[in-house]
Amino acid sequence: MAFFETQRLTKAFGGLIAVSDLSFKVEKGEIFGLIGPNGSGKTTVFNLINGYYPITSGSILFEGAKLNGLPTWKICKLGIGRTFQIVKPLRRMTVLENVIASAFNHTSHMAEAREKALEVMKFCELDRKGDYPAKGLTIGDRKRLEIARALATGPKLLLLDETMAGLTPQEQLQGVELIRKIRDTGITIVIVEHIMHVIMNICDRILCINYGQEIAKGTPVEVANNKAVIEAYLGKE
Amino acid sequence: MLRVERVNAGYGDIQVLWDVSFHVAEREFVVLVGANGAGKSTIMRTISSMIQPISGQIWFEDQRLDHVPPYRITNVGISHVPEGRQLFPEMTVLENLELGSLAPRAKDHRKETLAWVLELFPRLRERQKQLAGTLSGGEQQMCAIARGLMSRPKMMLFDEPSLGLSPLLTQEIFRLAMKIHSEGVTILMVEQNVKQTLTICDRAYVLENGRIVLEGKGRELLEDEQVKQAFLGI
Amino acid sequence: MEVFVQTFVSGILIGGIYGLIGLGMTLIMGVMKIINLAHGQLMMVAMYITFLMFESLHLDPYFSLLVAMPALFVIGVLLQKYLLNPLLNVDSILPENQVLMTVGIGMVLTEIIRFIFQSDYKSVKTSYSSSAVYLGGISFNVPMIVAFGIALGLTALLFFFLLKTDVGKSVRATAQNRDAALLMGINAQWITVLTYGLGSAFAAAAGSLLLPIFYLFPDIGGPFTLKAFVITILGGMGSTVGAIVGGVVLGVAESMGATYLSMALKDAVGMVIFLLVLIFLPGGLKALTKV
Amino acid sequence: MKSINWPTILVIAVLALFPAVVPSDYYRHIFIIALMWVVIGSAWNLLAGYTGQVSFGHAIFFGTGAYTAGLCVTKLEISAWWGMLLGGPVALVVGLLIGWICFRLRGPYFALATIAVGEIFRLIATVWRDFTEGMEGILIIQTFRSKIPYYYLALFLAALCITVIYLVTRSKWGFYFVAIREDQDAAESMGISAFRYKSLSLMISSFFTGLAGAFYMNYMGFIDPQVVFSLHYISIMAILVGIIGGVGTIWGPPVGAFIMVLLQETFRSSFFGLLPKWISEAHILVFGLLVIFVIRYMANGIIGDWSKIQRLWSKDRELLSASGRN
Repeated sequence: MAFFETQRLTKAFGGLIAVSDLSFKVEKGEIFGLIGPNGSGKTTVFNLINGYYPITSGSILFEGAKLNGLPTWKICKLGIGRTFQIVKPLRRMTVLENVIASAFNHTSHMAEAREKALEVMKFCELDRKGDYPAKGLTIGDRKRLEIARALATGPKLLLLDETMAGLTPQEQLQGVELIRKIRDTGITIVIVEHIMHVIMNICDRILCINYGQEIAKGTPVEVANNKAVIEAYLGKE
Repeated sequence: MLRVERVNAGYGDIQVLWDVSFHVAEREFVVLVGANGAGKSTIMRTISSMIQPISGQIWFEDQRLDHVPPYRITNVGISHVPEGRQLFPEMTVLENLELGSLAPRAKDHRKETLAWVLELFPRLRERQKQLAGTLSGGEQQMCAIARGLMSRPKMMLFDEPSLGLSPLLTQEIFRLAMKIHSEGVTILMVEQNVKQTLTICDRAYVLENGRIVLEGKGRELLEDEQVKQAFLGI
Repeated sequence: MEVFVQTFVSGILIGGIYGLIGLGMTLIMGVMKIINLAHGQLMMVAMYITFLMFESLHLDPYFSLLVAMPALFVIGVLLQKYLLNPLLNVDSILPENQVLMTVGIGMVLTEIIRFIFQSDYKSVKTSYSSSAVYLGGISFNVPMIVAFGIALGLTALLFFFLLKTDVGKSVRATAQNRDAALLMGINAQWITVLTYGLGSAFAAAAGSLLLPIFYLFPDIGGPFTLKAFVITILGGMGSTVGAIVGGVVLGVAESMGATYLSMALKDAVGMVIFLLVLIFLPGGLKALTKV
Repeated sequence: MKSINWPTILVIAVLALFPAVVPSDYYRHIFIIALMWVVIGSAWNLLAGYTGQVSFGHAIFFGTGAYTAGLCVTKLEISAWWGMLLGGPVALVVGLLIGWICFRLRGPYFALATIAVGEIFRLIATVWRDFTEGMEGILIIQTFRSKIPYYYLALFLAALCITVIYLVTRSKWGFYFVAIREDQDAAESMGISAFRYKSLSLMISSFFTGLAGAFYMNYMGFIDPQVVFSLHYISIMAILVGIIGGVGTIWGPPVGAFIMVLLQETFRSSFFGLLPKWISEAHILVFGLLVIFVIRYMANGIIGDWSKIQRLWSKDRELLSASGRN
């Protein structure tokens, strides 16, 4: 039994097939990269995993249990946290309140949730920004907040959607470090990313898709040298 | 023809572009490449005034574009073909095209332009009466480009025209872009299909994290290690 | 059977006027993506203008259309320009603050009218107010037929405007994709102002047409605001054809309700249909015909 | 509640002493009504201001509470005071049912659905004569002649309502409510069942509104469907109380309630007889203008934009950089 698995996952919007017949397995403890050109269906895959879109056909298994048809919040309760590519800070709450709201996922006690939130914020180096309203954060901090909020729900599997986009090289380095740190705590990660040196650096295995279909799978080096991948990214000459 | 000078811009309280300067000469074909989130679309939206820059200036011919309201931009002679086509889904192809020629300078020539555009896109001629929302992806992109042409632009901005299209269709779209260029329209294009666009363009700029990091002739950039690294991380 | 046909016919006739109310609301909803909770009140203002013209100048209510429609167009334009559009740049906790603004506008309109005309019931008695023609045992109330005819004419005009003119196409374009409309050189802000004006003018037309049939009092606006969005939801928001269908459906439903249930429950029929559609058919009746 | 909150204590003290200091039944009546609106406005605000679900139908719960108390007398032949126990729970059950129907809809569609349900309730209460007495309404004999017992009951209800809402907003539920208001999709991905927590918010909200309705029956001694199920006098008034005071704040609705009721009375009495009589007809007009003004210039209400108001008074901006969130 794989830790996480999709079987022949397919999603159609009307006539448009956004994800087609996609099967992959993620092992416990690894960082799994999902790459592909713009519009290739990566975010749709995430939206299928966390139940935002209903699945057209195929299935998703997490620790052996079928996720098909479960509502988003239940999938989160099962232990799948996610961040959004277009960050969704709870704008009129402070950073701390954002994270506390997430930390209530496994407790109903204010003190416990607060403690968990502070711990996560420290982990994500947001602890000094606790009182900032979320709407006033810089893009870098917003992305951190997104991660902190996902972590505070206590996930076993974390889906990171383009957490590096729009960051400066310096911030990207810090981001990579943070992702490694998260993995070291035992959380499995699936990451969608466009910034290639990031993804090539931190992933154990990579799946490259285009038009919602798999075009290559393997270690970063294998994928980077795959002709189909290079073509998908740079185009044919 | 177009000069972007030290532009800083962003959405709300988030800055995306940092001190961006570049230019496009008349009849040139210039490409902006860069990873997702690097700010390519933001540049396009700033040029067409959908976003007001925080600072800096944008000049087109002898006119300052920043602070011109967005609905005046087509009349200046710039046509923006936005990312994701942005057609009017519940209107026919013909109506979509007509809406492309609302600007006073284009309105008087609507008939001729329409004939010219339909000649350029025979597929659209067949689908004139169809609702734009029911077209296939490739046809929608063609419709968006055709709609952009209807304003008789001196310059066209293409934002990721190959998005979500098959390689064959992508080639078709680039062929059309070159054709439009050869008819005397200046082109500024944002693309993720680096190899193909760098081969067909005159010059290109590489964008990273909202800053321009590299500039050069298309062919030269194609050989550049930095470009390869930016896109493949090797 | 005769009762049924009679009920059905009067339902259709009144439905034509309801269609006008719905059209105005649909335009506003489509372009601005808000519900206009001042719609019935705008109509009420038009009714008072028509009433005033009748009382002071003895102008026939149907001719007063020519006064009431432009007047309400101007009022609508001013409201949109100075009260609704500025809210786009305001960051408030409740995203519905434009809708809440229309509530305030509706209250103010009602109260100003009450101030001027008092709360008394008024009516316009024309020579044809209670005349009817008979056709095979079914009576056709003359003012209702005339109103229905004018409503059809106005609807045709609106369709011509929306389908054939550049400005009309711009209105539709703005409703479908505001950003793209801007890129096409459409001044979307101006279009919203124009649309609110047009929507108000159509409400005004309905008001003038209803006047020979209905009693008039300042609070008549509220119930008609409710009717207006029942119609639009029935028709599928933003669909102009839908608004007409919705108007007719509501007219018939009310008329049936009044005949077969009770006069008092007539309004509940509309509300119940409305709720059912809102919940089970989010696309409105239009969703039924879509494959 | 670690530090002593002096302003709160002061407010409670003033309100507690008010009937003793002011011997006029007229003013006591105004304050009783204002306190009742504190309850309704605060309850509405929990659902709208904190949870982001703008209800145009709170008259449903008010009317349900009022009729529960009234029907205790006409149908069960027990005291209307039983309504104080039953009105809240009955309204809560009604709220649960309405939530089950209406929370499938988001944003403005939810608002629309609540208007429709509200109108249906009003019409049913009007038409179902055998059960509700229809337009004739329900008349009971009030227990007390003096206003004082009612006053303290209203004060107790207002204090209870504010305290409960205060505690709720500082608990897990409160965090979940605001999370749903800010971004329902993000909230779902944080493990929050939007449907469940919206329903909880609506249940608390409808409970207190129903309680206020039951109180109204007991205090006024007369109800009819056109008043207690009224879209304008109850549902919209609840919204006005909320937005004028400030949504999403504890003290917004109470402040809004007093402003609205006092303003209404001031105009209704033609400025206590100081101005010509015709002024009395302008009170709803003034509400409307006030709403327009508040939405246009103080989007977060008097409490929510308190810092903005202060800034107008004193030009000393730096002192007031911290915004007044409570």
